[in-house]
Amino acid sequence: MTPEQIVEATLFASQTPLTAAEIARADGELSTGAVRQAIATLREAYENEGRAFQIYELGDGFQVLTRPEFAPYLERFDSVPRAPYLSAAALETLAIVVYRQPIGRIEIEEVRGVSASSVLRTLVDWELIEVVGRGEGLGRPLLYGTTTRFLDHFGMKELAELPPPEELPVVLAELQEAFDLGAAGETSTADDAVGVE
Amino acid sequence: MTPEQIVEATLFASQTPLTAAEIARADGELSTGAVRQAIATLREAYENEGRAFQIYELGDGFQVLTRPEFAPYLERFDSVPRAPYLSAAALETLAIVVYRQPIGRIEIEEVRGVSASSVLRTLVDWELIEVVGRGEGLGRPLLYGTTTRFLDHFGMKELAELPPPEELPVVLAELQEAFDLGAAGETSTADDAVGVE
Amino acid sequence: MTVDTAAPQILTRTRPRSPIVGAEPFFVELDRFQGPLDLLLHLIRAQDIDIFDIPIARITKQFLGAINEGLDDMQLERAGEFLEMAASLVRIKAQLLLPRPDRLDWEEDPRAELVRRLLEYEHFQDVVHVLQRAEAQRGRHFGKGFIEPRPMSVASRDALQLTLAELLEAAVRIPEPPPPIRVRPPSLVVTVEEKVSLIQRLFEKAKRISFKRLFGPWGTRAHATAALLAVLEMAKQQAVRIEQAAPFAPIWLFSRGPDGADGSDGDQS
Repeated sequence: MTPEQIVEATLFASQTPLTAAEIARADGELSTGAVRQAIATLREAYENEGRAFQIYELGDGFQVLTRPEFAPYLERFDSVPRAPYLSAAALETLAIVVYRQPIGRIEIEEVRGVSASSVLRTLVDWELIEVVGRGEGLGRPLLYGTTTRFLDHFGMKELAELPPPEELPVVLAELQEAFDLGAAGETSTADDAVGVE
Repeated sequence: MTPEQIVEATLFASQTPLTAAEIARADGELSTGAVRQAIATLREAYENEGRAFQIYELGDGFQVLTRPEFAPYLERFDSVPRAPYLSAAALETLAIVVYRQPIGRIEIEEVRGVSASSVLRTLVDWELIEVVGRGEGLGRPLLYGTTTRFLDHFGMKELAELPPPEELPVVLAELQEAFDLGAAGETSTADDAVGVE
Repeated sequence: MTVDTAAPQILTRTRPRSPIVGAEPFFVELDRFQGPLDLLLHLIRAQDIDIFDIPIARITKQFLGAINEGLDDMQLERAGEFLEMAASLVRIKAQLLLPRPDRLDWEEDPRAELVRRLLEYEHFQDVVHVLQRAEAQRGRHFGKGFIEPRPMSVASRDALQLTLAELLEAAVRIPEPPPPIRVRPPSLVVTVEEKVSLIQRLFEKAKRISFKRLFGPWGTRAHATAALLAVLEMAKQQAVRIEQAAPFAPIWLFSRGPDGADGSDGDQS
């Protein structure tokens, strides 16, 4: 048995992403480094042989999934329901949690301008977010953060694949600048400065 | 997309054996003969490339399984599937039918927030629920209720033996306690993860 | 700023789905919006308004018009969210009317906080689009077990593993059936124009009216703010004189006639 074969068998037997450490448990002699090496070799083999599946990295785990171009064929079958596509409200809430985690319900509602309690419950149910702690202050509010399932749902390896957070809440600093420009009689640059559209 | 790739994607995505006719559904142009031909080609390729899995013929169907020689590695994982069990979605739907029967698909979807049609088919197939009538209104929707087989499964004579909804938390706590006493120390982590907030 | 008595031409929901573009009149479908910030941002962006110099009077009028039409069908909680924003808009509008120094720091502009929230909200909309694209891409990959298991004959298969505890566990998580909806129509949003005409009508009957009377029976923040705004507006036009004997004492309004011939100076206590 080569390490590639053992890793392949393990990945094929699993329906969820496995970390390198989990895969290494298949064989006492397998290090996580050897697992990663084997995965790289397998990926290349699948590519060269034109296999209909590939090994993808989701969160800190690996999973064999079909390639996207086969989706039209597989969608003809009755399928086991997976997490549905998220509503606009759910996406909006997730967007805020991702960048401000850990964050409480009240702060989310302040950003969205609408109530968030039922959306938060749904997102927790789907394991896209979880309670990661409790905040200071009245009632010690629950604080939420994203899960590895979140990464899986969006096909990401890590949160760093999202636009960097420092590009988001620069608003205050730029406000003053834009206002100063505006007061000087020129307002057209204001929107550019913030990077709208 | 070659027929081999389409067949491969389909076999990979299924956890149970599929007949050649079922696999052919993936593509309108695929005959059962072409499917069998593709399977033969794939079998040979897997053999030559030393893949850890192979296509096996089980009953009248085909299924991709890891080769038997890898069983010792996979047995190190505790995730070996046992007797069939219901998915979380099916379980949730069953619970709704039990307590709200007779109930239609639309109402179930309103409670769960996601499509219920394939789950309902699974439950009907398991003979846990059945169509018990038709509702008022547009299209006279099918209404579902539990079967005698459902009662059999839990050793009940009638539905009235189920705890009323408001007593559920109490009954659950009692069941959990009895379980903990019975299985002192074993498998407790799995259940903890499911239940307790 | 003058009181514009022309009713804003904002129609909602009765129109085709096309989003609004161009000048008034506006066709806004309230259902399409996630909340008040979404609607507000849409009004601003669709009209190419400089977000750092929002014409509050115009935007407020459009916002009130939009929610006036759509509010009836809305759940109470959602309606409240829109109304709260309406009240803040009216408040900002009132603050802008108060005398202030020529040169302001941005933080002192009554609109600053609103603009900050709008920009923040807009940034998260960008993230939403990123997430949406990622989700769609991920949705095209399938793992093992994607295809629904083939039904087998009941006789041939193993007994189903399902314990009562599992079933009850699932049952306890079913949300309660929603209580029958008792609709209490939200109080109507009132415009400054309506309050001005109310004051004018009251002055036809009496020389002196209590400020409280302008919003008494409704008592909401929106009514109070609209009334305050109307009074400030009329005071500015010298159509009314305001008197208050002491802080927190009742406020009285005196008519100064059409040309402001009442003798006293503009004493805004």
